Amino acid sequence: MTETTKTPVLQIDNYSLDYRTATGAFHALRNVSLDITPGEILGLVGESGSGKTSLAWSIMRYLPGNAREVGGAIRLGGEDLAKKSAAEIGAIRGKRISMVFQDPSTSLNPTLSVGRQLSEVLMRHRGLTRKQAWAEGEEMLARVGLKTPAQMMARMPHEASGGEKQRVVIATAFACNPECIIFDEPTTALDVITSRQILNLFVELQAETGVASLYISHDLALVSRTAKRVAVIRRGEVVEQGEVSAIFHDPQNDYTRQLIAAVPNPAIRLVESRPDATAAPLVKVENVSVHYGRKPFFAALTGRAHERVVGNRAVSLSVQPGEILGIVGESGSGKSTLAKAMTGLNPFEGKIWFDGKSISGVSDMDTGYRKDVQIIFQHPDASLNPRHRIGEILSRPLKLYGGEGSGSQAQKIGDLLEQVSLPRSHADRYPHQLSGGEKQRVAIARAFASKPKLVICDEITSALDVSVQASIVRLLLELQRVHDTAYLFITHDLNLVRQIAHRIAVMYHGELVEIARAEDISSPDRADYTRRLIEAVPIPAGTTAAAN
Amino acid sequence: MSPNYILKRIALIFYTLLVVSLIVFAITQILPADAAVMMLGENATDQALDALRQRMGLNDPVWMQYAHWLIGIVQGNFGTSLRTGQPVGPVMFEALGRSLLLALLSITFMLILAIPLGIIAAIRRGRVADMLVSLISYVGVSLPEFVTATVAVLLFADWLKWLPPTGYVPLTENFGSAIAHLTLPVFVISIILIAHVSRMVRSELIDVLHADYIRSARLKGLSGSSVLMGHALRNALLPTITIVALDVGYLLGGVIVVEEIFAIPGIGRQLIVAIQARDLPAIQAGVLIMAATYSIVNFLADMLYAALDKRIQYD
Amino acid sequence: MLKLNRRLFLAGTAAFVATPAMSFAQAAAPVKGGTLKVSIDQAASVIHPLLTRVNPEYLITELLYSNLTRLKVDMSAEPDLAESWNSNEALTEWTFKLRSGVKFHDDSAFTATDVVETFKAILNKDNASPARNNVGPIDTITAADPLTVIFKLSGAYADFPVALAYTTARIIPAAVATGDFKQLSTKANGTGPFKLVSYEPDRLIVVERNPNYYDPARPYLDRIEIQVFPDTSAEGSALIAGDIDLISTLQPTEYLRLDGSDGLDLLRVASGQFCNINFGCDTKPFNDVRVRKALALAVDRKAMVDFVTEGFGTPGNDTPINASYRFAAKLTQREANIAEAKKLLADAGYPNGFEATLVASDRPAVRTQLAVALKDMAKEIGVTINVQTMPHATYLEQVWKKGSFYVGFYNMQPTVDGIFKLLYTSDASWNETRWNNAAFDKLVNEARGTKDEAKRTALYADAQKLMNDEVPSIIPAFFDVLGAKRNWVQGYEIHPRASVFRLDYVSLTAEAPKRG
Amino acid sequence: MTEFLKRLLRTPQGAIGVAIVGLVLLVVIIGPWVAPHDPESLAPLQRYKGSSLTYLLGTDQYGRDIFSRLLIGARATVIMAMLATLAGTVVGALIGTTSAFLGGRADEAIMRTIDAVMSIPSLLFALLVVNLLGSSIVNALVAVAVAFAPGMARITRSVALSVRKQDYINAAIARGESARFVIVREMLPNVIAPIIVEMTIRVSFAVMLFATLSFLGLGAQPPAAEWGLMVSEARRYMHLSAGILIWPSIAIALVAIGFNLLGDGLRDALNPRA
Repeated sequence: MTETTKTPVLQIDNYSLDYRTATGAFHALRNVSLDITPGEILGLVGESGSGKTSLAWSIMRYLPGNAREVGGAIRLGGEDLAKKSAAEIGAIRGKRISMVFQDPSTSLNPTLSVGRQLSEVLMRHRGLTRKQAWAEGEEMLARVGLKTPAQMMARMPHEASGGEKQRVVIATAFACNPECIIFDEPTTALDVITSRQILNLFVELQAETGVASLYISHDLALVSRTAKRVAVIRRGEVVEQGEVSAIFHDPQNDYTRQLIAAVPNPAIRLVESRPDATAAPLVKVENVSVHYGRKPFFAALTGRAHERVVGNRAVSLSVQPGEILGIVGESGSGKSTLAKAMTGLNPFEGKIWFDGKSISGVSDMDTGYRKDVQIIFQHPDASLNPRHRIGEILSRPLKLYGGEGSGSQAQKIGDLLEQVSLPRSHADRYPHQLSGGEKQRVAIARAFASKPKLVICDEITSALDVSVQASIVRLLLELQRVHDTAYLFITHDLNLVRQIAHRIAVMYHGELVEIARAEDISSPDRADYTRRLIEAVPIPAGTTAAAN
Repeated sequence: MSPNYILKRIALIFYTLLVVSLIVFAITQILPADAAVMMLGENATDQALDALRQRMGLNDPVWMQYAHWLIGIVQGNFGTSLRTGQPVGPVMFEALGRSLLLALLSITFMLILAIPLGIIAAIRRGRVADMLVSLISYVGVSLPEFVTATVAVLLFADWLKWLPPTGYVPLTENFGSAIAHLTLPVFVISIILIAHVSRMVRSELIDVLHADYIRSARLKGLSGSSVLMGHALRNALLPTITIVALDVGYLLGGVIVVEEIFAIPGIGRQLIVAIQARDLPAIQAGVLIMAATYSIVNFLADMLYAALDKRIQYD
Repeated sequence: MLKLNRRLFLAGTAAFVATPAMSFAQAAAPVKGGTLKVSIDQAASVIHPLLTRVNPEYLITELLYSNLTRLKVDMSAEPDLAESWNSNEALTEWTFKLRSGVKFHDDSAFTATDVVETFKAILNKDNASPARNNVGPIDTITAADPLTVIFKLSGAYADFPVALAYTTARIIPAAVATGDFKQLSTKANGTGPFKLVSYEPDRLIVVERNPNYYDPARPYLDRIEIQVFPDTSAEGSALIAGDIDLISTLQPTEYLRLDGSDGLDLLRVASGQFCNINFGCDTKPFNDVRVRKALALAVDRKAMVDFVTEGFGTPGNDTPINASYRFAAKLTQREANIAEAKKLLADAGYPNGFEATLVASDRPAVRTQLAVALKDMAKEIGVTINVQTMPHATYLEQVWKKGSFYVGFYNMQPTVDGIFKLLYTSDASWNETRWNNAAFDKLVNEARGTKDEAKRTALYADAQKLMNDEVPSIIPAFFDVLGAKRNWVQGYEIHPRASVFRLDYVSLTAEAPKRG
Repeated sequence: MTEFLKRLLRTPQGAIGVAIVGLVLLVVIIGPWVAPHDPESLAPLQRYKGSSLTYLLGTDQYGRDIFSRLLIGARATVIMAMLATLAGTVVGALIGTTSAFLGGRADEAIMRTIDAVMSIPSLLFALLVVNLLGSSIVNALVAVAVAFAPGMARITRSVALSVRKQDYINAAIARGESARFVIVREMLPNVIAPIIVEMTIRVSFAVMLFATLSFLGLGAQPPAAEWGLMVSEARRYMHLSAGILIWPSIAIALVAIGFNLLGDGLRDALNPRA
């Protein structure tokens, strides 16, 4: 604990923040105390609504009109920021304390060139002329690892990739050698491999400049790999803070424990069953290709050739009865496209064999197929019709496929709800009266109403908080054990899929890279892309990457 | 913005005109008026009418009349007015010129007022200034032109005697007098547009001010005014190009009433006169020219927008 | 003969009510020069002198062309291109001596041939000139010599010289009459006091002085600009502002508004201009005279004068003739009598009244006002009237002369014969009512060929009495003709005919604004 | 529903809008019973009177009570505007949903045609239609409806398309629901809300369009107490008594403002983001 002897750069002292709402005061932050010393990285971990972003805004003095600071102080280099005038804050922001945001595609002004946005901070805080700032900006871009800084300066944000943009944002944050930088989920909007690179860049620059960093994230695994010290925040209160290793190995607080337990850890398998590899496959996908779009009007007129967007290219795979097949890949890799093709939401070329029947188009998907193949979507908000009650939503599959057994409709709906650990009374509620996790449970109940043989889970946990995600995954596995349902589990979360899948299919740019058994996925024999993917994924601290 | 897109847009203009020509031709076909009777008047004998019908091709099948009419237009011949016996095209285009002058002045005047109002309302959101602008715009969009026109004439011409009540003086004849005559019409047309556009500017600017990149700019330490001028305004005002272009359709409608009241011989008044007199060739030409104007203005606005906003990638 | 004719017409002008504001004697000698700005209330769509239809168009062709005769304010004919005229005793052959040395605007000489060909064109059915039915029963027309024309009529016609002043009987060059007749739709070539400078039908028509006009004294003005004002209140405002000098036709409401404004002269003359409610006398229920009479008895004529003329008018007595005409008969004024009307309706088989749709075009607005007022008055006798308005053009197309219950609006005609033959005889140009009363026809035909003043008066009195009894149309009110001018305009007399303007007599005083 | 109403009333637009529209609808319902005078009976001696206890807002050119005429005319004006908007919306919604449902080339063809139709200013379009059918209040209604339909078709289509992209629609399709069920039960309830907002705002345009048509002599027929017609008739008498013109003008503006505010309030209430 040598750092404590240093004077903290940023000192948050018993700080409380309220938001005034129509229904009374909402306590966003309660008696938060945090210190960050020079050169230190403090990780701040919390689920959505925990107040972690509110804290960032408080530090940056960027609070909405209904915010009330009800106690405590935030000090930068010993100066109370709350006592600064607006002009003084303007001089501090970007110069002494700066910030890196979650989504680089929205944090850059789309109509101004990258160079203009980088150089304006240099002109503002370091008094450089436009020309000097531009030259300096180029250097900064080179420093954050951009290959062609001069060209990059002249580009508009939409002409740069997500990773490049985030590098620009980071360059801007480091531009004036600030004392403190706040990183607010800087990699969440990026692909796995890109975010790994950004993370590496951050670590590198941080070591180089010794800037005090507050690293905000929902991802405990990520924080554990980056920060020295970590604080866990819940409902506006810091429930626990300390050294990463201490927190991970010996969490004192229940919530922390729960959070750590919920983090997917590839070392811990959650599924013991083994599907019968010799049985006839339940579903076989043969050379399925999906193209988006059609010839545009004018091209059709002129007869010009037109390149159609490819969603999938000749994907072939099979799922055994009762098997959990994980499909991983970056966004745009074609995972969801496949799911949509299999449920008749996208037209496709090629063939799907299900239970021995051949299906070559939507018209072949009869009620029997519909009943046997169910899909659950990513956002429960979007997949439940906001104007239907839960009971009504659950009654549809019963009506369509004729629920088994006796008992009234209401009874069956109650059973379905109980099956997913929801009270029977929820049948009378509307979706917006339910929490995110509850809604996803309803969606699961709807999928299982028809006792399907295959359930396609399309990123069903990625919109949820870690702890909720864990409980949903538990529910799914429980249902799988009971009904011996096969899953096509689509996700970008490699750690999670390694915990639950029997086999994992890796997709990249619409093509199937390879399929491997879950335990073999980290083997060095894997395809190049698979290996890069595995390497890029942070593994929670205290566990080894090659757990098996 | 690919050449393909531009070509597609131009093709769409022609499609638009084709559709409009069909609609207007259909309407004028059904209109209970006989072009020959219109031309010869009520004292014509049946023989004279029949001879004229023959000569005008009114006894031909409908599709043939349509084809002849369309071919004529392609050759720049919009037909002859049943009312005055003059060729319709030149009259309509001359009238269009006057209307466009009126429209252009109105848009300029409107922008000069609407943009600052919208900006003030947005940055003083929820304050008195915002409410005042809101109030003005709610009242503004709720007053039909003929009411504002009547009141404006009563107030500025009859009572205060600041401005001439109505009439039209060509710019080339007497510039000062021309502007004086145009002031009230421009004012009346602008009111609804000001109300509409200032609301649009306000909501666009509020949206932009809530955008992440504005927050980024503020958190880079930039002052409120430089964020507004350097980052927000440009992005908020770009969409108003399209809004203003869409408003041109409304403007052309408003011009009809305003021109009628202020006796401005623009295309709107020509159309009213033509409609009331059932002057079919004039109706056809007028509607077609109005639709073409609207399409071309929107095309130009899209091009301008695309040129100014590098983000837009049309395919 | 000329003298006799003139006296004959002057004798009947006692009924003419002089404009109080006007006093010709006080006016200073007219000064030459200046530009007059005149407003008209609707577009001058047609400027072909033989095809014009509405007052604003008459105003323009009157400036550009000449007739053989001209209609004075007292409704008598005065020489125009004809210097003098006489007729045979039977009133069937008329000889006109033409003015010599007159030139058309294109410098070609005016001769008897032009007159002959003009009238042939007017009488040619294919040309569809409204004048064809209004210039009298012309049988043949010949040029005796270059300056003499002889008209042979198919029947005796005492009012022939007045008829020749008709608004669409302007003289055009023979070459046009026999050649490209339509060419005058967009240009002008007449012998009138002014020449056409520019013509925009919906905005502005400009004429300038014709230096070769046959009267070296006139016109006084260098230039006249005729501006179109579709909106009457804007027209009034423009006069107040001094943007225009003269309103050719003024609405009563605008008269009230302008009255008392500085620098304006309000002009008013009693006239035979009227609105009527036409019955299709061949259509149920209006084929029953009791029904027509019942409706006529429902009308409160004093209230009607108030509603539709704002007091600028006189009650009508269901004949188109009022005191402004010579030969107006003194009939008992019909008053509202609800009980009598109900009784007539019951007799006719409508004890509970009936329902009918009354069509009124939107121009001029008094038609609608009249319809609305009648609707309310007819309620009293149990008749339900639905008012339907429509654009004037549609009305002309669909209802006029065809409908059986609609509101008409007519200018005063120069003579009693003119109005009867225009609207009410079986052979009327516009036989709207299909009254087709043989007795009435006989009276009118006899009167037009009668030289004897007393006998003619008696014949016309009988005709009016007959009409008052049979009510082919309700004529509830007559309008005064109204106008307004800046007081720097002098020499303008408002004409009860409403379609005659005589702007060549107008001049501007020194106070008039100088206009380039 | 009560929660929704609360949200609606919380915004100033919503509260004022509800108040004005409520008042107007009240007048629509009870107007004829509370009108102190016969709106159509002429009174030669009572013309151009100013405000008094007998004639609250004065009398018009025929001596009719303006206040009574406004009360009775509310039906003609507001109901007609609402009906026209409703008719235009229904037609537009049918076209829009059909287009969104058909998709592909048919959708493109329909939408391009709609765009083309929209290049004719709606006032002009309405003028042409009324002229074609003849001027009457029913025909004006048809004209306004026809003029509104293309715009509503576009809006419906865009709303329908965004709803169509929602996963609950995908879920229904993947479940094998019939097209009819998807459209009627799943899509329609979600499409209706934004359309009601748009409709509400358009009622104010309809009121103004009606007034303008009447001003040009193509709307309601005299002696109807339709407000637009009242203004248009009053124009010639405004120099004799300004009230004849001003009161119906205010009535039109008030209704237009009311529906505008209500529409904005509804939009805010339906959209929690704002």
